[in-house]
Amino acid sequence: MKLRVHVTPRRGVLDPQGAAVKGGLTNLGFDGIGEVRVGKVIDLTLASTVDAEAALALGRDMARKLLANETVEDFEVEVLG
Amino acid sequence: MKLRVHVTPRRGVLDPQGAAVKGGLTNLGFDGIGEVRVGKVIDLTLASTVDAEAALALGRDMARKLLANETVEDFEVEVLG
Amino acid sequence: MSTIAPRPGDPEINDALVREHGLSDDEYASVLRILGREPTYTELGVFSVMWSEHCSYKTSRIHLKTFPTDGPRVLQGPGENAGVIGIGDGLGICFKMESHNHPSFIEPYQGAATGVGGILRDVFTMNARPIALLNSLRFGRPEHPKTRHLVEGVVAGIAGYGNCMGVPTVGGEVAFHGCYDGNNLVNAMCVGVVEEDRIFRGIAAGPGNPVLYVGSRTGRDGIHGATMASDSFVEGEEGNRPTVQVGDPYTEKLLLEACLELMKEDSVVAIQDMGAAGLTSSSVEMAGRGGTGLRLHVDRIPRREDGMTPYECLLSESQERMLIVAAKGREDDVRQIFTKWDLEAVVVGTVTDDGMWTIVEDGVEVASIPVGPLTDEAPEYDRPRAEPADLAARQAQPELPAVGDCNEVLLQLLASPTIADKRWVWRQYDHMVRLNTLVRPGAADAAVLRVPDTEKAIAVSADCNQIHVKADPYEGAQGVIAEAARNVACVGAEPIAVTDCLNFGNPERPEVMWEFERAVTGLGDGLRALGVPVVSGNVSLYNETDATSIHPTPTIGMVGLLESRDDAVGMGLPADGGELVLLGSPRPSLGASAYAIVCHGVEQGAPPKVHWNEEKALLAVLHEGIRRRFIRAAHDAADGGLAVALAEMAITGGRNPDVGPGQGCEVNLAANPDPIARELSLFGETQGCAWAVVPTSHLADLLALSQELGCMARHCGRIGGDRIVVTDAHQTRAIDLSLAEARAAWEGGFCASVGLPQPPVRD
Amino acid sequence: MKFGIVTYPGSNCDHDAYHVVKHVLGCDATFLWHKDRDLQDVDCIILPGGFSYGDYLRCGAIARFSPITEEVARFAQHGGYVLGICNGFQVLTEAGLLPGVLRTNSQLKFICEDASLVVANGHTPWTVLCPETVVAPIAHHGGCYYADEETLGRLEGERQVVFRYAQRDGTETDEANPNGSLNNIAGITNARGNVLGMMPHPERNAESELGDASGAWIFRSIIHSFLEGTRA
Ligand SMILES: Nc1ncnc2c1ncn2[C@@H]1O[C@H](COP(=O)(O)OP(=O)(O)O)[C@@H](O)[C@H]1O
Ligand SMILES: [Mg+2]
Repeated sequence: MKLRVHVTPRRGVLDPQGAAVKGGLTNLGFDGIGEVRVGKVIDLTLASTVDAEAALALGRDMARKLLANETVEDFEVEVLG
Repeated sequence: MKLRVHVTPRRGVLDPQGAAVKGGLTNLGFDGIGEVRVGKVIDLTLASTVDAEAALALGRDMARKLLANETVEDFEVEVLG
Repeated sequence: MSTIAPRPGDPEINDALVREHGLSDDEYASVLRILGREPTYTELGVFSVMWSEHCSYKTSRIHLKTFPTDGPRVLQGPGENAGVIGIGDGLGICFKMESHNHPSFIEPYQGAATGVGGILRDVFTMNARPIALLNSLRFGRPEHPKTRHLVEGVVAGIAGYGNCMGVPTVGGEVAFHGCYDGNNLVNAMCVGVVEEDRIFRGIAAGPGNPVLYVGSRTGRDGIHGATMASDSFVEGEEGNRPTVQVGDPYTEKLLLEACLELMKEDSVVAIQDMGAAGLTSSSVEMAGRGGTGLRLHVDRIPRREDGMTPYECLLSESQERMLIVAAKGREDDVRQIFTKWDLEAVVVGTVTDDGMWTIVEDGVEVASIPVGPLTDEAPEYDRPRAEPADLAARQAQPELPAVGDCNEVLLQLLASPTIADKRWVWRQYDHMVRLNTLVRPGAADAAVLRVPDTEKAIAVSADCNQIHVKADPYEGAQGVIAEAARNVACVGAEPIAVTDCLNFGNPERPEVMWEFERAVTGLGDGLRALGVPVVSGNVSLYNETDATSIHPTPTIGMVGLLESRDDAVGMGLPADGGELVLLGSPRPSLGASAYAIVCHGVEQGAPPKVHWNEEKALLAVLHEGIRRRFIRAAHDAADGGLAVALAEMAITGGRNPDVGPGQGCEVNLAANPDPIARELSLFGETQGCAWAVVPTSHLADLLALSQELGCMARHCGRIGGDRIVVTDAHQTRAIDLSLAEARAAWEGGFCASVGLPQPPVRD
Repeated sequence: MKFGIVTYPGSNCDHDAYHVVKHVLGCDATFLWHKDRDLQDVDCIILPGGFSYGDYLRCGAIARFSPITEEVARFAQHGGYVLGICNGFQVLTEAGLLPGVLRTNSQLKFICEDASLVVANGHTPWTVLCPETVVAPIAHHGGCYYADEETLGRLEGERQVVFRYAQRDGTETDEANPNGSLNNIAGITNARGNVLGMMPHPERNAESELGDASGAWIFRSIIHSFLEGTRA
C-alpha cells in the first residue's frame, strides 16, 4: 500500500520559495506565469495490508502529527494503491 | 490552466530526509512503515490559455531547465485543469 | 473634527468589539475624547495596537524612566529603532535586543526567524551595517514533551534567517526551567556599526515630502500580533491564532543592501521598519517624532492578496517592509536603488503639516487621528505592586546535605543542560561570515569581533540568571549586570553600554509587577554603579500560561570595547601552560544555585550579592591585566561556581573551541574539608570572581597589579597534565577527574537531556 | 593579477572574498554584478558563498541563469580561472561547469565549524603552493557531494578531486566527513583544472587573527599559477 501526502503552504501564508521559482522561470523566458507555490510531497510505503479507508486515516494522522505544520501548511493525503 | 510538477529523489539515490521522516514516524508509534521518500511539489498557474498537451510540454521544459536536477531527481508533470 | 462615514462592510462599533480590541473603558473614553466622535473600525484597530502593551509600554514606561541612559559615549539613547554608543574613530556601535516569545511558541521556526529579521531591521534602519547577532533562549524542562520540538525549531529558525542574511550569530545563552514549559523565551540581539555623523532616524520631517513603501508585499500576516504579545496564553487555544508571519531572509538581505546603499545619499529624510503593528506604528511613530502629519493612500500599498481592507493593511505584520520619507523630488533616486535590488518602492503618501494621521482609500478618508494625542496620550499605568507572599520562603537558605563525591557533583553539573556545551546550537549558526569573529562562541564568556577598518574590537554577551532574579529580583538583577560586565571583561574589554529585554509574567498580578519594579531598579542601580548606560531595550509582558507566570527574566546584552583587537583572549587553558590565579573574594552561596537545583532538586535561597567596589576592581584587573599581557585567558565564576568555571576552561583549551583536546590543571582552593563546606566553596555561586591564566613570568606582575587596583588575587595552582584536580585545605583531592570524563559529560549533556543526536566529536 | 567577485542577489561572502584578495593578498579586485555581462578584464573569477536567490528551490539553481553566469561559463571555457566557494560551488555544478551535485547534509542541519582538508592533488593551479593539509571552515546546509559512479570514477581517475575532509593529521575518516560527501570530497576541479569548486571557505582562514591562515595558500597558489602562466 502506497500513500502520497502533499504538504503545501497555506493560502495567505507567504511562500518565498514560490516567488523565487516564479522569478527564476520568468528570467528563463517562460512568460505568463501566475502564482507559483512550492510544497513537499512525501511518498510512503505501508507494510501493513490495511484497506484504503484506513490508510487514508493513517496518512492524515501522520500529516497532523509530523508531516505538516498546520500553522502554516495544508495537507492532502492520497492512496496511490 | 494549472500545472503540478512533482520532483522526487531518484531511485537509488540516498534520501536522508526520507529516512529522517521514517524515523520520526516510527518514534511517534507508526509501525510498519516501509520506504519514505520526500520530494517537492510545485504548483503553477499559467496565465496563457494553452491546451493540455502544450501545457504538459511547457511543464516538462521548466522541470528540465530549472525545477529538477536530473542528476539526482526525477520529475512528473500533471495538468490540474 | 471631521466626521468619517463608516466604511461599507466594516463591522459596527459596539462594546463587545471595543473589548475584543483590548481597550479598557477608560482607554475607550480617551479615544472618544481625542477624536470627538466614535472611531471607525479602522481607527479602533489603530488605537488598539498603538495602545497595546507591546507598542505603548503603558505598564513599564514609568519604571523604565529610571534607567541611566546618558553618558559621554551615548550617541543615541532609547526611543529610536536602536541605540548607538560611540567607540571613537568616528564610529558608533548600534544595537538592540528584542523578544519574539509568543510567536516562537506557536511556530518555533518562523517565530524565531522573524524575530531575527525584526531586530536586524531595527539596526540597519539606523544606517548601521549589522556585524553580529546574539540570542538568549529559555525553554521548559528538557523532558517536557514540547521542549525538543521547540529547541529544534527555534534554533533552526535563528540559523535559517541569520545565516541567509550573512550576519554571524556569535553568542547567546540557552537555559531550561519548568517555568518556561508554556512560554519559551526567544530574545534576539543585533549589533551593527555606523558612522557617527551618518546615523539615520525615523523622524518624518518636511511637509510635502513623499512617503515610500519598500520591500515585500502586505498580506494578512500576524494581524493583531502586537495585541497577542500583550495577552496571556490559555493552553489549547493556540489554534485560534492569527496567520503566522513567515520570514523571507532573502528579501531582507536585498532590503539591507538597498537601504544601506540608499543612505549613502541624501535623498532620504527618514526611515523606519515596519515591526509590530506594521504600517500603523511605523507611520505614526515617524510622524510623532517629527511633530508632523501623514496622509497615506492605503489603496497604493502593494498587496499579496485580494480584497484586503484598510484595517488589514494597516495592522498586518508582514515582514521585510520599510517606510521611507524621501526628499521631495527624489523619489526616482530612491526607486532606482530599490529596482537595482529587485525590490518594489511605491509612493504611498506625503508628510503633512496638519498633525493628522489620515488614511485614504480610493479617495475616501477611512481614518483621521491627531498624531500628538495618539502617541502622547497613550495610557500609562502605575500598576499595583505587592511583595509576593512566598518571598521569604524563596529566600530561606536551604539546609542541604553534602553529596560527598565532588567528582560526581561536578559531572552532574557539567552535564546539566543549562551549563553543558551548547555546540549543538551554535554549530548551526554561521558565526564566522564577514570575517570579524576573533573569539567564537564556546571559546569565551563573550564573543569578540573586530570593528572593520579600525584596530578596535568589541565584545558582546547576552546574560541572565533567572534563578537568582526569581529569588531576589533586586539583587538578582544586579547580578545580571555584574555577570554581563565580567563576561566582556574576561575577553579583555571595557563594558560600555547595554540593551535589555525584560521578560516578565502578567503585569496585572501585583506580585509580577513587584518583581518587575525591583528588577528594573536593580538593573538601573547596577548600571549606575558601573557607569554604563542603557541605549535600547524591549519589554515582553504577559508571559503566562494557565495562570502561571515565568520567572522574571531581564536579559542583558552587554557591549564592551577593546582599544586593540590584539588584546582579545579566550577562556581555554593554553597548551603551553601557565599559572592559575583566582581574582576576587569568593562569597559562595548554595542558595538559588545550580548545585542546589541539579543535585538536590531544591530551588530556594538568596542569590549571591554584588559588592560593586570589589566587582569594579575585578573588572579593572581583568581589563588592565589582559591589556598588559599578564592574563592569557580568563573565565568568570557563574552557574556551578568556581569548580565548574575551572572545568570549562580545562575542557575548552586553545583560543577557539576546535583547537586542541583541552588541558588539565591542579589548583588548591583552601576549602574547609568538612563535606558541605567543601561543596560550598567548589560549587557555591558567587559574584565578583574569575579565574585568570598567567604566564609564570608574569605572576608577580599580576599579583602586584591586583593589589594596586584593590582586587584580591590568589595564586591557586597551575596548568598541566590531563586531569582536573582541586585540593582542599588539607591538600586532599576533592576533585580528581580525567579531562576526557569531564569533557564527555559537558559535551554530551545538552543533547542527552533534550533527546537530540549529538554532533560528532571532532579531533 | 585582477580578481572579479560576483555578487548575486543573496551572495553574502562576496565582501569576504574581496577583502582577502585585495587587502590580505594585495591583488586588484572588483565586484561583478549579476545583471552585467562585462567581466572587466579580470584574470580570476570568484563565485562567493551565500544564499543566491535565497537558495530557494535548490542551492545555486536560479543563479545559474544570471547574465553574469553565462559570461563566467564562457570565460571558463576559454581557460579562465574560476573559483566557486560554497554557494559558488553549488552554482558551478548547477551550471554544468563542474560535474555532480551538492545535496543536503546527511545530518540535515546547517554546520559551521573548522574543517581540516587534505590536499588530494597538489599539482593543480589552485594547490601548487599548498601544504599537505589546510584548514578551512565550512558553513553550509547543502554540501554533500554526489555524483554517479561513472562520474566519480572519472573524477578520481583524472585526479580532479582536490580536497577531502580529513582529521587534523590528514587521515581521511568517516568521522571527519561532516556532511556525507562521497569519498569525503570537499573540492573538485573540472578536467582542464581551471575551474575549482569547494564547499569549505578558504577566505575565512586567510589571516592569522582568524586561524592558522592556511586557507591563504589556495589564493597564493592561483596567483602564482597565473603569474607563471603569463611569464611562460
Ligand atoms: N543561543 C546561543 N547562541 C549562540 N551562542 C551561544 C548560545 N548559547 C550559548 N552560546 C555560547 O556558548 C558559550 C557558553 O555560554 P554560557 O554557558 O551561557 O556561558 P556563560 O555562563 O559564561 O555566560 C558562550 O560562548 C555563548 O556565547
Ligand atoms: Mg560567564
